[in-house]
Amino acid sequence: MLELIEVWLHRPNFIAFVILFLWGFYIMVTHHNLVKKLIGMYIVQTSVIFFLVAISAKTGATVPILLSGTGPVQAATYTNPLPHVLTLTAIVVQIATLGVSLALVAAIYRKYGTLDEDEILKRLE
Amino acid sequence: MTFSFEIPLLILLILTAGGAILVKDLVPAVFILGSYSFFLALVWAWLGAPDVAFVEAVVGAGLATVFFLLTLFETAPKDTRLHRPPPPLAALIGLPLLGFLLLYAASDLPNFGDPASPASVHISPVYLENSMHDTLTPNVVTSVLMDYRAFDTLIETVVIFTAGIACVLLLRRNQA
Amino acid sequence: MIQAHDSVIVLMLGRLLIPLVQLFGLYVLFFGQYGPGGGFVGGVIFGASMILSILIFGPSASYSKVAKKVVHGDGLGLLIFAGVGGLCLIGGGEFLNYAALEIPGLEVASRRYVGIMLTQIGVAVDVAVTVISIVFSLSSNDEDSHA
Amino acid sequence: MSHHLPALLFLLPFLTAISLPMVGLKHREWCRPMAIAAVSAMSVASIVNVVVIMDSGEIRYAFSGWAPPIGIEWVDDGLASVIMVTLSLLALISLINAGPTSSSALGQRIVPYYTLILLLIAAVTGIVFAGDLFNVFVFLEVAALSGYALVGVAGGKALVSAFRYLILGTLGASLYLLGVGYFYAATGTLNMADLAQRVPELMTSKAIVGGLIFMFLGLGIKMALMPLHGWLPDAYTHAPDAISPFLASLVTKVALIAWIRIMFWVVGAGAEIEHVPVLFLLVELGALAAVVGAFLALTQHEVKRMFAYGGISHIGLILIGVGIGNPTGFAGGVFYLINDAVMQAALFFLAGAAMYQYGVRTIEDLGRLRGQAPWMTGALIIMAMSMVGFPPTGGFFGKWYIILGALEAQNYLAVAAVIISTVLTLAYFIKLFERIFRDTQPSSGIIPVEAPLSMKVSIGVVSAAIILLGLFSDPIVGFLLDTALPSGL
Repeated sequence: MLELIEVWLHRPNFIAFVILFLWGFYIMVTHHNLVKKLIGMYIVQTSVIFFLVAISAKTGATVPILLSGTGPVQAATYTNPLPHVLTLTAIVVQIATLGVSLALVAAIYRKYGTLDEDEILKRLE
Repeated sequence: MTFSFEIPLLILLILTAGGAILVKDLVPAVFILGSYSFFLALVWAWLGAPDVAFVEAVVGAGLATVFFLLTLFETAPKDTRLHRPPPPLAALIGLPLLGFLLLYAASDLPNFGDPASPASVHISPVYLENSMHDTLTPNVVTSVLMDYRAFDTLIETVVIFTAGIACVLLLRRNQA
Repeated sequence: MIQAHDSVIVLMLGRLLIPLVQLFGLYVLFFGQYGPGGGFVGGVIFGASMILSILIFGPSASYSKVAKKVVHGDGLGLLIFAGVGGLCLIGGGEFLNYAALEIPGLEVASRRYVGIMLTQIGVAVDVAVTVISIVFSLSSNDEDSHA
Repeated sequence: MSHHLPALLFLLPFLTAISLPMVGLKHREWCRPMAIAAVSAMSVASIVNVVVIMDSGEIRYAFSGWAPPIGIEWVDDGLASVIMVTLSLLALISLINAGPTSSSALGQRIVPYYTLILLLIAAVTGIVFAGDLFNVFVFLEVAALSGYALVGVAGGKALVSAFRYLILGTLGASLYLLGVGYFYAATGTLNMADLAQRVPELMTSKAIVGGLIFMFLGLGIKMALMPLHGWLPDAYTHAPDAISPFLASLVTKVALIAWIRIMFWVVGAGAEIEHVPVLFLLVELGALAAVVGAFLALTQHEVKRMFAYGGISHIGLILIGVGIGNPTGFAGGVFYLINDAVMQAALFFLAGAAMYQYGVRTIEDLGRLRGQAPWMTGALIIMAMSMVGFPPTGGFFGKWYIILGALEAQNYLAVAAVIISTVLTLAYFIKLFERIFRDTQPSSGIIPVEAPLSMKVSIGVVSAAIILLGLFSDPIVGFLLDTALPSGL
């Protein structure tokens, strides 16, 4: 067990990811305010993206923009570009989801005049 | 590997996330969320992902904040409830389980920054080595995004198009 | 509802900043192959400049009319992107295989370069238009609400 | 030329969808014909696709011309082609069914409405064919985003259901992406065929196990597997009547197909976690979903909600079928998936027509059908026979093959679960028909509205399809056994 904790302490960004993911998850599921739920959702999505970006890191490597135009490329000197591509797509998906969810929130507010989930459920009945 | 630069950033990250979650007034919460995005972009730049950091700074700190604010202007800017009910039992059981699963699964991941990890040696070197020869594009992220995996990018663009159409469908009742 | 801002400083700064922001958007778009950036960020920045003009000068100013017209072009960017892909199909390759683009006088790598450039423009157009469209949607308040 | 077929199947609805906003600006009335034309062409192409697959084996389509582990690959094999025919034909019928009633209610918003439906159909195509884990994620998001908006378009309660659907759906997508991240970190690739060579030997790695669990949780939310089904009943009940069939027959099924792909084509049927076979766990979960879903359906009062729980129970049955782990069970499960897609579409068509014509919302209202709607009652009887599993309907043969497979594998728990869920399904349909045939309360004074022809035609077509699936079950299951089985089963 102690070994495991030591292993985790060597990846502080993983611990940050876990904290953000769980906290956001909790807010997203249990908070009663719709906008707060979306803030939780935003944090969950960014934390997953954070996890993906952390995969790409290589010790002592630089950004994946090639320095010299010609000549062979040493792959170990550049960070892994594929997770960056995945995260770019995931960020776009995130902002698209945010747009749709905010549109739903605005439509719900127009109909029920509140952002409190329990209030809305009361008015539904 | 030293963490002297990273640790303070990560602490700031969690603090700003906590601020966005805990602040009752929603407009400040959204601004704090914007600063959270900004710190996230810094961390990513530090991790060697300038493209992702750039997008996060523009989209997360900029666009998302604008979307949130526009919605809040049209709706209620405050979380008026004072007392919060106790957390449901399912969350109390489920979250620790999920956290345990996350940590359990991570214990077999390759070390952080390991240049010999499968992700670093299997496919990605092909992109790095051939990008210049295949596409004349020095920014490998762009060449993977727009050529090697261009189809994903097409669908990504479709996602944002879908979101635009969905907002029109949900919110604009009078004009097409 | 969005209205024109009445502060002179804001108006002046807007006039000064918006062209700069647009220039920066174009720079980011076209230098995406050499540095960080590319179609998506370029599109967002360009869209943001138009949103800024709507927020500052109001939706009825001549400057913002462009943005209002642009919204009807939803799908144009995707048509550019998919059109490039379709040209590749016509050229005999797979969908989005830029090597099959029929451009005389260019070898394969240059064709791919051109393909990347064109599709980036497609992405930028689509993203800019959609961002403006979402902002219009979120800030529209229709009269038939409040049941 | 025929190797472009998968791309063509995607491009037909997709190109129509992106040109609709511009066409619709001037000619709003063109939206519906264009959408129907695109999906008809797509259905024809999907039938051609099956013929080509039968003739010349599977098609692997590499987008951008890059060979698979580098680029993105689509796999068009027996399984994908059969599913594609089912889904595209169902999409066509649902589109015809969705016509006149939605046009009047939506007014000018008809343009985005049809655009989103076409995007949903295009996304479904993508998920069925995708041979790349991340590609599946992106398509799932397109399908989900259009699904949220289409549920919410009804306004009122539907908005709240759509919001809950969005929260849970996004949670599912995040968990799936997390799983993909773990897989990528442990193997370095996203392509399914490439993963299939690396994952089996890594099954002892905790990262792969965790990634698999996260992907299953994510897709489980999307497919509304029993404990994770929270979003589905509300969303289906409150969605517009024209949209419920799309969601019920397309959205949950494609998540299930994505899971089948990952389970059988990437991880492999023989995979074990800590000496527990993964398939065994699947059967357990499926059995739970099948029984509890059917039981919950029995307790419902709203017609659409009852059918929604019926669908949840069927997801469990399909999981039992594919999880048994022998060819008969797998083919039976996939065949049942096809049947379930048809049945769900049929039931929601009927619920929509009953609502339109007699204002039926709850089970009590069904009494209004008595002696008034012979064609509707007849269609409902056919659907009920298939849902419960009487010959000669497709539902019977699906369950028959699942039970055969379970007996072959001597998995008596699975047999018991199928039988219990069948009995419960029979019980809730008896509850329905009791209202229609034996209800003594006088029918209320509601004057029925004549249903448009398109509704009647679509109900007739799917009812016929249910019987045809039963009559032709042998060749279909034979085809599945020949071409659609994963290796190692």
